[in-house]
Amino acid sequence: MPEIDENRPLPLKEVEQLVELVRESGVGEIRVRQGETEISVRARPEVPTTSFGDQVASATQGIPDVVESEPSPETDGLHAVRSPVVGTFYRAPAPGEDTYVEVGDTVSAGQTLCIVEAMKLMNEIVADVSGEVVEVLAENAGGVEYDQPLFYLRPDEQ
Amino acid sequence: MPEIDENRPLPLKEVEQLVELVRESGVGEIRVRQGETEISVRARPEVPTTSFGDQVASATQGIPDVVESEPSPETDGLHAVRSPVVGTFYRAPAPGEDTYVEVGDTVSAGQTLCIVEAMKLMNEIVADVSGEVVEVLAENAGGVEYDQPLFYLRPDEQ
Amino acid sequence: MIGKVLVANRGEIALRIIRACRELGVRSVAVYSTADRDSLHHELADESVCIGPPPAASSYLNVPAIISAAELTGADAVHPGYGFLAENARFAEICERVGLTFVGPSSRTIARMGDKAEAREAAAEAGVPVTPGSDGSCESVDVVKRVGAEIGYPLVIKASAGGGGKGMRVVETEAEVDAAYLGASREAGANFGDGSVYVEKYLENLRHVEVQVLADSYGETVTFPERDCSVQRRYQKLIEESPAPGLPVDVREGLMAASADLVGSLGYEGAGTVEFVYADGKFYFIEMNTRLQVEHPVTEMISGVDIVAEQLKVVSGERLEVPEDARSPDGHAIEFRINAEDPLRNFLPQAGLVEVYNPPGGPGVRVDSHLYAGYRVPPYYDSLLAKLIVHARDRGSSIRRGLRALDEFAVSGMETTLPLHLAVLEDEEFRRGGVTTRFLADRELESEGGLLRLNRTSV
Amino acid sequence: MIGKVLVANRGEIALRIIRACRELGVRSVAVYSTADRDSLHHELADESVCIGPPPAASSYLNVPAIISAAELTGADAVHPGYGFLAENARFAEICERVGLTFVGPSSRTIARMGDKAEAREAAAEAGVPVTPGSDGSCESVDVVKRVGAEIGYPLVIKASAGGGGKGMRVVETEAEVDAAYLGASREAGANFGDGSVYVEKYLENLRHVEVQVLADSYGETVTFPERDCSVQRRYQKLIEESPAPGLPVDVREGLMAASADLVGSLGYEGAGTVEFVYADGKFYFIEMNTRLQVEHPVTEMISGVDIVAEQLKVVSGERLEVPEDARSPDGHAIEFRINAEDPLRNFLPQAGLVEVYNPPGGPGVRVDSHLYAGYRVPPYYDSLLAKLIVHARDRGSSIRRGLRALDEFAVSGMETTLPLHLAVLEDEEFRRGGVTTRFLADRELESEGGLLRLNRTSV
Repeated sequence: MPEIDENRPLPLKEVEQLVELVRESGVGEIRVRQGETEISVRARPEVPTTSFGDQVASATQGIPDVVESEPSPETDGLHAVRSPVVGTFYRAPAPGEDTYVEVGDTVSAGQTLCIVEAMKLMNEIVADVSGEVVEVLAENAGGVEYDQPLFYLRPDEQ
Repeated sequence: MPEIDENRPLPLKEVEQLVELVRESGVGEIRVRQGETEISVRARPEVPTTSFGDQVASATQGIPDVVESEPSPETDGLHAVRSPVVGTFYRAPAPGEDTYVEVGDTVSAGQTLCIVEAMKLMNEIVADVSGEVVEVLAENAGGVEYDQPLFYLRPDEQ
Repeated sequence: MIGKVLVANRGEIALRIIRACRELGVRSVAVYSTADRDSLHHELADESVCIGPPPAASSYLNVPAIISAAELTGADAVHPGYGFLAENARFAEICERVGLTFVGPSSRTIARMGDKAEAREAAAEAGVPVTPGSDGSCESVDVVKRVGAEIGYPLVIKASAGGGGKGMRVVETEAEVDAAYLGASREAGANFGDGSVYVEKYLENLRHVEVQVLADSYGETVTFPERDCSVQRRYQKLIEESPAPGLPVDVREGLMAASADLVGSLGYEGAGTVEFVYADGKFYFIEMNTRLQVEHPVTEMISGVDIVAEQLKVVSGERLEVPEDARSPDGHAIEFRINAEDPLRNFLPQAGLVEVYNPPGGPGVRVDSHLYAGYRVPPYYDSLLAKLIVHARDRGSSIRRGLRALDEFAVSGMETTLPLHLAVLEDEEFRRGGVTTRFLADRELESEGGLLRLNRTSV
Repeated sequence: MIGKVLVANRGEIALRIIRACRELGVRSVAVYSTADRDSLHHELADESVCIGPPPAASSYLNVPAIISAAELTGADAVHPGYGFLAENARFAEICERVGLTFVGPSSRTIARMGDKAEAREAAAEAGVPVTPGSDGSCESVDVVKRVGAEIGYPLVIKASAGGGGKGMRVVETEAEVDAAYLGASREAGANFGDGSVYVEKYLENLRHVEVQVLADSYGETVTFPERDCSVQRRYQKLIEESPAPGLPVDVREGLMAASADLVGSLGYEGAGTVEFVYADGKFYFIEMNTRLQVEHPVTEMISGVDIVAEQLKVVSGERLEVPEDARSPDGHAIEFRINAEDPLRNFLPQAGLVEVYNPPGGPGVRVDSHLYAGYRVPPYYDSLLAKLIVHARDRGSSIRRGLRALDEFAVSGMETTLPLHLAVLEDEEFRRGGVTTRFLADRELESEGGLLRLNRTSV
């Protein structure tokens, strides 16, 4: 328990100095504590904004995967080809063979881009638009989830 | 637990100084604590957002008094005289005697409006502004809470 | 101990399993549909894999996706929870084949108990009383009539592969048998791909009681004091309690012994529930659920045993750790299923944004729920939002604690069964204890001053 | 049974009492300051009265306002909770005088145990071991020196009217006595209006253990297995558990018997706690708290007894209802105090808006809290936001359950002690059990990858 001296006067001079500091600096709040003395000066509050995602992230300590890094949005007119199944991603038909596509290749709709293997079944994933392969988003022989983006294509101008 | 000396006077002078400081400086809040003394002065708040009361009302079935009917706001320039203590509200000095005031009366600042009895002590509640008694909000011989509005006055034009 | 468990489920039961894993130091893998991206089971598991689009058939029932997710994450066991794939013998068999430990009994046992007619036979062979009726399935109308002549009417025709009231017909006289047989058989075929039916004496004024069992691979079987699940709506349990109010001790002992006999004769491993009907001092086996049940916490509260942890120990080849005193009830527990359903509009399912969520706390209160304020209840899955379980020294205190906790339970954004539960707890017959499965059917819900009340409609 | 209880407190303990009232069918009256207009105790009580402005001295310590509120609402009893007026003998006396039942022992007993030197004497008279030291207060420096010559140094000088470390000085040698006596006496005078001090042998490496007691007006006294509250920061308890890890059974029996002797000799009625220090196989009385304590749920979890309900029964003139088996621990329970304090900034108190609030659920988890999402923690009162209590079959399982539940506990909007508790549970010495009250003082908190860790700084 803190020890208390109730006879000391309130530090009004210091308060005035802090008020001045808040006003001049533009900061939101200053708090000072020294022993049993505590001073807090707050600027007029701004309008608060809240988003649930952020809140949970800061709220649940120790949960490693709470902050999902969402796949980057399809900005700049890019088109994502996503995995229709859970499985293992392969860029080539078989080990040692050439990859189906590389970054910079131009592909046409219906062309095979990769294989996702699930339960010994080889699922060929095809381009659903024609265009240029801009980025390969999954690692060869790595696992992919349902709906996970595998490639970014830049669709042809139509 | 610390025992509290309830007989010491409140540091009203310091409060006044802090109030002045908040008003002049335009900051939102000042808090000072020293030992068992704590003073907090806050500027008038901005427009309030959602109120929890409403949410709970719809959410918790079966709790009879969840929906507190808040005292009506001081609209139309009315001034509320509130109870400074918990106690029993009396409109007259003694049973059978005349009431201190009636609706329509004009009262001057400092004039007694009613009594709130607490622990056998008769607390005379006085008007803090001059004006006309517009409404009596509490029932004679009924209980009143701290801060409960007792009268609406229409202050004199100044 | 197994090292990593894939939880092939969602909602509160997925959380329940993830919690047990974490407390045992076992890693957990959540699987989720795209409708459950913001779900707590996905947030709280050690790893998670998106397995498909919202419809359950493409996600939580999607066997290849779930097996692939287990392989990708290196899980060595799969816990199916309840519902979805929990009693799917084919899924259990596939797990066995690919070397994944299925948290449950063998696929053979699941298949055997999944056929209700066969389960009746297994129970009868183990010396467990079964409702008078046919031996196994009835191949023709004539068999039904022969049984009817023997044991008397009314009878009930039931689908062998069934459950939940589908393919079921009550027959009052022999004249009704032909039409009922045809109807039940057709409905069973349409629902379960198997039109075979069996027949039982139709018992009225009965109570639903059931016995939780746990068995390990060393031949040890534990049976727990019975749960009473008679407060049902259309065969869906709403309130479960343990022990059953007013049940004589010798009946309890009989139920526990009969369940142990059946489980022993099956060479059962893991958790399961043997279900009975009880009327006039006698009980009859109806079916066995070869999985964890929604209402398992009721037994956990009065026994102190963590049933999910014991499931995981059993599949890890460990021995059950159940103290002797867990076999007699410590106090009384009641579970309330808080469903997203509107009791005043024929239990219309609700979905949408949970605006306020504040569960009750304090002594003797347990809440199992995947909700949080800001969660959006998807319209694709079952309506269970939360289970509130209360525990106190006796049934009267439990009921009062239930009233207190239900009253505190704040959920807004949709209608729920919370006010229905409050109404049940205020019902005099429920308070006396020992209501039958007709309890809710015999009553009407009435709205009165913002609260609900049950009014008896038939006598 | 009393009919209506005014709850002279706020926060989680006010909720705790309101819950007990509701379960017993007793009406409850909340009192609240204008800072607590949106508080749950005000929402959940049957009635409520605003008693004053935010400062505690004008509201929760405002005796006339509280007595008036009791009179206005027709309450026939006042439950003070802990803190505020709970050990204020004058308040208890006023209640007695105006005919209000004070839920606690008589004002005489409160006053007697409130004087620490007198409490020591009462304990010694009852045959309870007290730390070697002075008989009652020390009138002069010479008395202190005489005691020092007798029992040896180091000594500790303490304020008779004190508590919480105020007016306390540790003295290593006789040369230091004069200055320390003067300092302690002055500080005691300034803080408690009473400069008298007493002296005890200063024990190091000690554990704080305490015994919950309940006594009724028929002379029945129940003592419960001890709680260990050694994890403290500046005399503030942070974690409490029961039973105390590794405590020999004969020590437990000794503690319980000593507490029963003291309580019996006082003619005590109601709930109370007898506090001891424990070192090297021996225990010594330090003080008795004549009220409900923050950590009472730990005992409730391992005994199944509702201590607040028993308090209300006792003041209603009923007999205690505590089954015989409640006197031996059923499993192990740990309580974590979740405070609005920033562990990384010297436990700076926090206030403000609770943005997210989602307490943990599942088996063996109890949460006592007045929080909800959207609640604004006022800056005027103590920093306790929530108590998390976990219960499992043994200490190891309790710790794992604690880790799981703390990890799930979502509070945002301010810093809390949640990460500190996780760090304590990861500490090897804590896991081994039996740490002393220097546990936290001997360690530094370090932030590592978003988590906190404790590092030992002294050996």
